[in-house]
Amino acid sequence: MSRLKRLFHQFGSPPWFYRFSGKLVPWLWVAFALLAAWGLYRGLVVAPADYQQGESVRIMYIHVPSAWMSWMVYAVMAGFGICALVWRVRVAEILMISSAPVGAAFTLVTLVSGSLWGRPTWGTYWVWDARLTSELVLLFLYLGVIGLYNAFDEPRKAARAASLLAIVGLVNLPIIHYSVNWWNTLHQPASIGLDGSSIHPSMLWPLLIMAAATKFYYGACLLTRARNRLLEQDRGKRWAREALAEGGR
Amino acid sequence: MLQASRLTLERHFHPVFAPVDLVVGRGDLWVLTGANGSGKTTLLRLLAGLVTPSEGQLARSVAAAWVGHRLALKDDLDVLENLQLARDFAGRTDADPLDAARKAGLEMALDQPAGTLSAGQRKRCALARLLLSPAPLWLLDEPYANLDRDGVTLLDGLLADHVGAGGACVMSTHGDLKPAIDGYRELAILPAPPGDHW
Amino acid sequence: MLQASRLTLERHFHPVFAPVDLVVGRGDLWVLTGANGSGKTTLLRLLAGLVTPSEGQLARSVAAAWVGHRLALKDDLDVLENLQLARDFAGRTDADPLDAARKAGLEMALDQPAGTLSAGQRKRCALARLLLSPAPLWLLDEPYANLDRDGVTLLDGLLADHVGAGGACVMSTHGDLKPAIDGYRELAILPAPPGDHW
Amino acid sequence: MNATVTTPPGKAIGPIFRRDLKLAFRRRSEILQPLIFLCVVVSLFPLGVSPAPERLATMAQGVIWIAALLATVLSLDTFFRDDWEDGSIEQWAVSGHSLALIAVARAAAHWLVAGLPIVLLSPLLATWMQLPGEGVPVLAATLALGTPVLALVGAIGSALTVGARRGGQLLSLLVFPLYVPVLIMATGATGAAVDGLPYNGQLGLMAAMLVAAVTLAPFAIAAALRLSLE
Amino acid sequence: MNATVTTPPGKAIGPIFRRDLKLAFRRRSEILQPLIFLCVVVSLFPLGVSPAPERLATMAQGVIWIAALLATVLSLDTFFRDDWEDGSIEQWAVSGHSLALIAVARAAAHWLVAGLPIVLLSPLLATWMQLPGEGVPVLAATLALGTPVLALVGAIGSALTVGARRGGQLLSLLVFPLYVPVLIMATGATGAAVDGLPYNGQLGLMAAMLVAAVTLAPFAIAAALRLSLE
Ligand code: HEM
Ligand SMILES: Nc1ncnc2c1ncn2[C@@H]1O[C@H](COP(=O)(O)OP(=O)(O)OP(=O)(O)O)[C@@H](O)[C@H]1O
Ligand SMILES: Nc1ncnc2c1ncn2[C@@H]1O[C@H](COP(=O)(O)OP(=O)(O)OP(=O)(O)O)[C@@H](O)[C@H]1O
Ligand SMILES: [Mg+2]
Ligand SMILES: [Mg+2]
Repeated sequence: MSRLKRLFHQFGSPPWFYRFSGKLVPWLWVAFALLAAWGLYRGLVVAPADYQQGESVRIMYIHVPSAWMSWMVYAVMAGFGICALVWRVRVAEILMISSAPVGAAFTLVTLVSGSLWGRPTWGTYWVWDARLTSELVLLFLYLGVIGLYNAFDEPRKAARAASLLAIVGLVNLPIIHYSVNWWNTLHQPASIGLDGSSIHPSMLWPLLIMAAATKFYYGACLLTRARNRLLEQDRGKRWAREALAEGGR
Repeated sequence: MLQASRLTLERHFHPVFAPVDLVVGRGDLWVLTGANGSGKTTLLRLLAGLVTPSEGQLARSVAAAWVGHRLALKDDLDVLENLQLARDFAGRTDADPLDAARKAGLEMALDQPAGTLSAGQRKRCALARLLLSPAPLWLLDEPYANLDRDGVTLLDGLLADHVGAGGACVMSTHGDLKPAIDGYRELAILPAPPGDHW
Repeated sequence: MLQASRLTLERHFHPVFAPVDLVVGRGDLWVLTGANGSGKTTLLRLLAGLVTPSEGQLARSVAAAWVGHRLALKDDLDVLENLQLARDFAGRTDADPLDAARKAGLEMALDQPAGTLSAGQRKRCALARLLLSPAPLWLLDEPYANLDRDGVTLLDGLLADHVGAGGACVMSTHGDLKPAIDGYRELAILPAPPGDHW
Repeated sequence: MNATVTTPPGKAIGPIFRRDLKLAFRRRSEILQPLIFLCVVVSLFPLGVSPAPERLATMAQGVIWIAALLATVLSLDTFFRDDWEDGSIEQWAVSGHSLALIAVARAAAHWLVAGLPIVLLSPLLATWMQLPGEGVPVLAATLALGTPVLALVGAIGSALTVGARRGGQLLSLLVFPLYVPVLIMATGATGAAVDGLPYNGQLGLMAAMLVAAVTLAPFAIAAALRLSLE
Repeated sequence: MNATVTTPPGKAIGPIFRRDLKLAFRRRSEILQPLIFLCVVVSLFPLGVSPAPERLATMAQGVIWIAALLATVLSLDTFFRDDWEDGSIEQWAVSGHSLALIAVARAAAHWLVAGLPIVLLSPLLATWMQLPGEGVPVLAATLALGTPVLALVGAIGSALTVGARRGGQLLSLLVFPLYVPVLIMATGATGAAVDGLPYNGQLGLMAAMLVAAVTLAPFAIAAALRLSLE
């Protein structure tokens, strides 16, 4: 208990977090770059084109990993939100609000890449399919969190309000997901499925590599954003001035 | 009733005022002084528990009554209804709203919607609510503002009664407007010293 | 600049105050006094042309600047932006918002959103706007309220300059807070005499 | 804060509830406003989309529910704003009463004034929109179960945005995604009833949502209100 | 009142217009809010009514226009409220500037922030709602002509309700009836375009409405604002 608390305290101390994450970030970026290069090479060059969809299937290597990430980031963000609200950990506040734009970007990439993919495959940019709809709702949830954060002048208050909203959204997400699925089976619109279940290994591998790459991307992006935010907020404090003097380490 | 030690609050990651130590006991009347923007309102909100302190300890053992800049009057209800509401909310069936209004000098405006009151009348109405609250600790932010001479005397009377009956009060004020009550103590709120505290 | 005779306003078919006669000329400083609810704010709003009088004559030959209880600050804009806005709105390209903020003692809070200012700082900001207005007639409702001692001196300075330069001012106040300026005149606002006056 | 509370926390429910009803009825004409709003919004559809009865019938439940959503959001914008601006929320927070219970009392009063009339009016709206008769009681039932959820969830949004700038649009952005399940279940149930299919499942789910909202939302509201004062 | 005005009345237009844009765009992310709001409202319809493309297509222009109406009303609720509450309207009235011109400046800024995005976004919304391609430019044209009318007429309502509490719903009651002709013309024109019929007549009428609103509404707004101060 007390050890956990001490760990929490340590992690919650901005200077410590800043130094620790500073060591981690470059490695995350390197891991992301290597995996992304490898995954894209295998996806765009090595993997075969689909016999039905042709070359456009390659959008999948962006689309699907970012779709996975869009949900994962929301859960992580709400987790930080819980830490921020319950234990008032400032670093958690910052990690929470730094996650939101990254998650929103993943969601947007999913939507845009899916739409671009939909044009050749379905003949339309958009249908009100279950997964598309819940992805759209997820985007609204992210935008709500970002919008709420921006609506306050006092950063800590803003972060805590946004955390609360993220948690409320997290509780609702399963309900939304379930109800949208049910709604969709009820209405059965244009008979389009996103069936990728029997996926060939030559396509699965690059997909998994890209999925790993996006996770490193999220980690690197999150920590970089959080560090910048922290430094900007604490620019009047001694540790931040020292860190700046050392060249942002 | 209330004990604060090294209390301060950060806004935008800067402390608003220098750490404050304050002990309030029965019969105490504390007057907070300080320049505009020094942090009196902020400190009172901290003491009221409306804001959580960034640093320092705060322990309060009794209920508090709060009169800030926002007077919590319902513009659509008249004076008496506003006071009845306060009484019901405080759960004090023994207190009489009419009597409170009289003591605050509002008998002329009893059935006027609070939205049509003048600034001073509104302040009086908010102060009348104190008489309907069971809280032993009053926290008043610039209670003298907008009051006429008569109102100031009246408020001094209320304060003297409350403090005399074992209550306590922390209030902020400006300039020469000090309670005409013996034994009040002043606490000057100072700006935070420059430099950081990590 | 302004001439009012037998001016009054009815609310709910009762005159709020006894008819007022007032002539304001260059260099005049009028102080309205009266108990809470006597009608000072109402009279000032009449003079500003915000409300039409129920009876009496009102003639104003110059532009007026008005500072009421609602300070017309945009909470989202910072102090400097608020003052720039006032300057642009008044069309006075020669006036300097930064200078006005300094004169009002707000140099520390220039880039703070007005919503985060303290009550006194907000008041100062609203008063600083007067310096950016070309209006020769100032109408101020309780300008001293919420100001600290420093602020009161500061405002007295502004008033003395304005009146000295041929401007005029009508202001309301309470208690002992009177301008430390020679030659101001007082006008006591009285309740309307009972009985009707048709 | 460790202030000892002297009054039992539940004591505030009655006064707050009565206060809200009093404030609502102070302006007699305002009571009708949500109803009229609903009628006006619903009547836009025959004008904007198509007055053909068979087309209206197919979209009746959706339109009525969307109008109910919008009516709720519009009235929720001010749900906590007045109390925040005039300082009432500060008084509640200082009083030691439970903010969660106060929120429940207010949401109940609000529903009584703004939600219940929608339920009662729904048969009329259903007739306007040519909803087949089998759907009408189910529509009313979904509204009865759903509008309290809208009120409670919306109150969270209202409490979160109360101290913020530009409440109106932000509020709708915050709450509409949370309203999606209610909208889907309600229109689904009504549609099923019209088609002669079973709809108990959806009604049961809506009841479950109501229970969840009643138990969880007050805490979120209370937390958001506390935050708004910081 | 016979105060001599020292500044030329038109001088206030520029500062007020710039102020409103500045307030709207205080934060980068706020630019997107009206857009997002519209997307949210439009997406309620597939959820509530039916996601089937062929059904959506038949109601596309109606739904988009009704959403635009609702978005306008929801954003107009606060159109004058902030300025009234913080005392800015008093300042305008005292300044001697023309209230009508101030109203024009504010309506223009509001349209730029909340109306123009609707016009620009309409192709996306049309895609969502499966509106046939021929309708899209006409839909955009009707929105370009119609949303300023909505803003100006709504501003009258907003000025009338600014001193009253609970503006939101009252406002919608006042303005929706006035919006009906716009709605009918606009959806009529778009429907005609989709069916390959001529639609210039409706567009011409809408342009006439716009001219009428621009010339007449400002005076009504100014009168209403003066009233709100009494
Ligand atoms: C705007 C349009 C689209 C959106 C928002 C979208 C959304 C999503 C989401 C959220 C997932 C992850 C689902 C999961 O992990 O269970 C996903 C997976 C997938 N999407 Fe899309 N999608 C869109 C368009 C498309 C199109 C046009 C295609 C191709 C026909 C497509 C093919 C796939 C495939 C193959 C998967 C992987 C399936 C799986 O993992 O089970 N998507 N999409
Ligand atoms: N978000 C913020 N960022 C920066 N400074 C802030 C913020 N919020 C408040 N402040 C500052 O904190 C101080 C606290 O003001 P407070 O209202 O407590 O002063 P006060 O002593 O009550 O002043 P007054 O006598 O004018 O009422 C002010 O100087 C204000 O400018
Ligand atoms: N609609 C109304 N019905 C009845 N009385 C009203 C109405 N509106 C205002 N009054 C009364 O008119 C008087 C005018 O108040 P005003 O605000 O002008 O007073 P004041 O001199 O500024 O007081 P203060 O010193 O408290 O600021 C008050 O007594 C108020 O109660
Ligand atoms: Mg203060
Ligand atoms: Mg007054």
